[in-house]
Amino acid sequence: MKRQIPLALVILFGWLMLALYFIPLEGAQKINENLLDWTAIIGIFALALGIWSLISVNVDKIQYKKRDWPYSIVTLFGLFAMIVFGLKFGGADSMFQGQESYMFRHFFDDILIPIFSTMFSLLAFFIASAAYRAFRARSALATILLVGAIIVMIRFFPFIAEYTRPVADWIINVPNLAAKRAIWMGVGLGIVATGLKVILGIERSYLGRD
Amino acid sequence: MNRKVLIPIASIIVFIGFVLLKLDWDGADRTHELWEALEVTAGGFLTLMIFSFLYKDNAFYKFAEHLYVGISAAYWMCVGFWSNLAQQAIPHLSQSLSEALGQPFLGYIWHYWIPVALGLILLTRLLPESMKIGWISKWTLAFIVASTAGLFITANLQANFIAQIASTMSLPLLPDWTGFGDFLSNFDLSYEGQFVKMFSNWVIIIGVISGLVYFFFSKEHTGWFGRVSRLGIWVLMVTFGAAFGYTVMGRVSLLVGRLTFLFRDWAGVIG
Amino acid sequence: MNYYTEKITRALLPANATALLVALLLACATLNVSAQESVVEEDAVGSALVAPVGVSSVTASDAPNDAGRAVVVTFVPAPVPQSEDQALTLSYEIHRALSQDGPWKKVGAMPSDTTAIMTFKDAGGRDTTSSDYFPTETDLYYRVRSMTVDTALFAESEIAGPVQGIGQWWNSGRSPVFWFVLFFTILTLVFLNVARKRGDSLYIRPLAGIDAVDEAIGRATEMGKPILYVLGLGTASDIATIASFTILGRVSRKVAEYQTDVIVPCYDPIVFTIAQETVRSGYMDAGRPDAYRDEQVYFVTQAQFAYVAAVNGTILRERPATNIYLGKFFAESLILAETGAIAGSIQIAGTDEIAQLPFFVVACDYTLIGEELYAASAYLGREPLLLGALKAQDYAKAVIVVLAIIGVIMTSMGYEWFAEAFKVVG
Amino acid sequence: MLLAVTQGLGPVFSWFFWITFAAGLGWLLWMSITGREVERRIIFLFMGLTVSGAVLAGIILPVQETTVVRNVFDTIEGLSEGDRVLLSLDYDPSGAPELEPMAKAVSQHCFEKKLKICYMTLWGTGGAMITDVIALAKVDFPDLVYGDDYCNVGYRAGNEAVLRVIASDFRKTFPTDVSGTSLDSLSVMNGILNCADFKYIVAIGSGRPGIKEWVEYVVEPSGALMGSGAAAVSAPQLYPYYPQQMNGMMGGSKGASEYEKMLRRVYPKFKSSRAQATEIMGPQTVAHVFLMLLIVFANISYFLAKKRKGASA
Repeated sequence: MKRQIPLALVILFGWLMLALYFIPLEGAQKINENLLDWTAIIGIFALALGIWSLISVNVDKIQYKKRDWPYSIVTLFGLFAMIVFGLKFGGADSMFQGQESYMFRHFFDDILIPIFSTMFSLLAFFIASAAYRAFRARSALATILLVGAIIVMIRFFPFIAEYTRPVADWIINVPNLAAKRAIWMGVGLGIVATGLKVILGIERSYLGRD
Repeated sequence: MNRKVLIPIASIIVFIGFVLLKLDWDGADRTHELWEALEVTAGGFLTLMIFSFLYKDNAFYKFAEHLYVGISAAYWMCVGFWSNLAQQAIPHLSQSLSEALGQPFLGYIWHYWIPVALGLILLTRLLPESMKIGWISKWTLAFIVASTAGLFITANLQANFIAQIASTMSLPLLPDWTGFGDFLSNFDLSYEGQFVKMFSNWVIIIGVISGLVYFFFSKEHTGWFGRVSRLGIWVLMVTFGAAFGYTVMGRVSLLVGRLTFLFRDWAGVIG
Repeated sequence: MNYYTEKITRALLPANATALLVALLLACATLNVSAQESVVEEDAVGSALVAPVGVSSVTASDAPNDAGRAVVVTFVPAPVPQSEDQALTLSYEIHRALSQDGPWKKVGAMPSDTTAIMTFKDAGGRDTTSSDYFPTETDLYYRVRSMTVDTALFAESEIAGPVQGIGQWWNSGRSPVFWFVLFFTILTLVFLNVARKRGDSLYIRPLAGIDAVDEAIGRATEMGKPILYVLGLGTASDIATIASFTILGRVSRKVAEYQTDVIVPCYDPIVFTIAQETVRSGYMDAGRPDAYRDEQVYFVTQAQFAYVAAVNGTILRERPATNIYLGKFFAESLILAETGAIAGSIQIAGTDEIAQLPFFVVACDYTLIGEELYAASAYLGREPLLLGALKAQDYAKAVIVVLAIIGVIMTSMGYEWFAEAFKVVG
Repeated sequence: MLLAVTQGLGPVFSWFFWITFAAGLGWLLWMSITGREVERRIIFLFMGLTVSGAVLAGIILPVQETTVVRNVFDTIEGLSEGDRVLLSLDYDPSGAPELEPMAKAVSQHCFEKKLKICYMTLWGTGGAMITDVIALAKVDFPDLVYGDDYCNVGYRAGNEAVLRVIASDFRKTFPTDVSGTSLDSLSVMNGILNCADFKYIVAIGSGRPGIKEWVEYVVEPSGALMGSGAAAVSAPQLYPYYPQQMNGMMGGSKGASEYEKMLRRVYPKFKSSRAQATEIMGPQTVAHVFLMLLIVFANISYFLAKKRKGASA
């Protein structure tokens, strides 16, 4: 039982979804759309598990005074504050308007967005350090990598750009296209192979043991 | 007093100081002014806290990081709850519940119970292990993985695989060919020229094939096969280099955006 | 003035009828007040235009490869009017009715064109309350009305029908996909059989990234430091993530055998649930179920950069011996990989996101490129079944290479139908 | 490059910036010639100072137009009054510096041409982005009427699934707009049944779901006409879709600034509007120069070190 039921579900739904792609019938497309809705709804329950994990890890840290435990208070504070602000009850004049409520939006705009954009902008620094470290003509492959990067980077230079742009454009449009196609085809095959292994029931490490 | 207490207190004082500096006392709407000052100052402080990570891991970064994790987790939970459960599932299941959530009831549809049931099954993982019921949560995992695997097989084949083969196949080896004489007399190195078109097609075809050869796993890459596979990895590497170079621009724009915020909105140095 | 413009139009018609007519239509629309007045005037003096000739050969047939909520209408436009008092057709309106006697409903319009057979697809939805409701499996009738500048002056075609919109059981436009799935499934099954018989003697070329995984686990054990395994930002519906689960299963088994630790921070809640299951069973397989703790696999948050901030913190505080990034990665790839480099960890990455591969290649010690990620689970487990599937993949690739060469040659010789046969429609 | 127009803190600061920048580069060159590795944090510091300096100096550089961007511009230019355009903003605040200027420029262009725009997003965080873009576009067009000139259908969860459905039935996923008004009562959406009914789709995106998904799930099955605006990072990998599946693309700030330039060339009235992408281009280019020189220096020091090793061995 413990083994058979999940396996039966895998085979049933895997092949069903595969087959639905070929059937334009309305009933078939409805099933298809509904299955996608279902996944989103299940996701919410899984998120509850996730939030539970987040809370228990942090409570654990505080309880046993593990390293950096005071910061766990910050996490829990942020979590609960935001959950409270995200509540919705009490009609139109209540403070609690769910996603529309003042505090909820402002926590998003004033705390999430600045951190978010700054984290992202760290990339500019890391790109510099990675380039400095890695773009050295150590081997044939490294040299090719370096040449590709240099040609395309010169592309953005004013003045010199006029002469190098055709070459850079060509690299981006032609060898780039070839490489992407090769990778895409390989990935496509890998996806189909992995997908088939899943729906044939060969690959089931995601189901664990028992 | 030890550092662990001093630093947070000092930071709070500095923060309040900056808020006060930013505050426009003559403004008509004081509460609004205060909020604006708080917003911009918080944005500026958090930006600097994250940047401090570049020097080394430190208390300020840790603070911003932990705050960010907590708030974002709750944010996504609320968004997910409203958009998936409250607006999609519940309006098809219960009139009273959907009205309680302020959502219009969309008519009872029985099969919306299925994902709810599968979701509840998933929650059995939270029950103590001694109850030995957690294993049924695998039904849900099986459902999700299998249905998406089935879905993605075909979607991928269509767009990433067969479409790519078809477009590679439709490249003629000799585009616009009207004979050798014409080819030589109209020889042109520009992008639209026949030579470049032809050369490009050859590069794409050879590049795709050698790239695929590189991905062969069950044949030794020696001899001519090894040479073709070597060519394949070269093509990949040129591409990677080029893509890296191409990206630099976009990444720097983010930093420019951030610094513009710091200088323009927060510090007010530039207009 | 109406009359005058029409005369000019008629003289210019063969040049570019459609463009001119559209322009004319616009001109009339802007001048509609005066235009209407002039119609009245002309009526008054009795020099009114007569209706144009209607379109002919109207056919209506069920649209192929759909859910039965579309019908294709074709018709042959009337030739350019010969006499001067005949009004010019500016556009066609397509009307639909449930019976020959009406009532008729306008379902679409097309600009006039006298050069070719016109095709109109009347498609709608299944929502009966919506304005675009299309009744399926119901007798429908179609007619085409040729419209002129004067809305009262038009010509009706004969009625086509009855026709029914019928749902199909098979989308023939997608047949290439079907043939490929069939071919590949058979290939996989054949090689699974071969692999079962020949065991693990199938050759696979070495992959540096995979060999490094074993070394990395050993190194972590020596250093007494954990291994960080990041499944990426994919959801459980990304096959790259599913491929990563199988690798995680094998890594956690080895980790358990070597008695070291693996940390798995998760981004997606479903992925988190599956990852817990996977790591737990890895520990069970190694015979050390008691060594597994739930805190090893934890959920962080579903926001991209909050997740990255937290993982960065973990990298700098725990200083893992090895960081493994396998799955779907986006902009965060370089942030993670560079932070890992700062912490001095050995880094193994793999993704099928082409845009991120360059960053991993530049900043990590080993990178699994695209398909190598999908092949990795077969390498690590060396289970005959998975090796068989890998062999099937290789054969499929060989077939593609051959097909591509044939296709290019066929296209070069002018036989474009060969490449066309691989195009998926709809 | 010194011809660059300066705004910011004025010409004195600008000169100061260039001199310091040159001095810093000289120091880096000296470090690499003497074969010393530069520490990561110093590179971070250089990067930070370079970009900060350029932002403060307010450097603006000339841009050149390219065909791939012009195609998007020309398509919109070729549409006629009242045509409907679908604008999907699939990015979040982090993508905004690059992508918002595109969304803004395309919106301005459409409104100038009296086209009607339907805004949507596939990203949960995209709703706020749409509001921002509409607010920016409205500066030049204060008289726009919601529902008649544009509408905002907002976000629906489901990523690719949303696209799959709207490719054939727009109202199935978006029965109402963002504030719950039925689409049937918005004149913008009159007669729009699916994505192909829009005269043009412009997908502006920075990741997944984004342009690739639009191509896969909307353009491929429905044959809709699409142009796109991509973050610089994903632009090269979207090239295979050009020009078959999408007829034009704006790549990164560069693409956005080209569009801004075209818009200002054809409609001089926009010259007074802030050209955000063009503002970003200056500091970006300076950072670029720095990065290229950094790579050159890295190789100099590598070769010199190798030579020294060879000599001593």
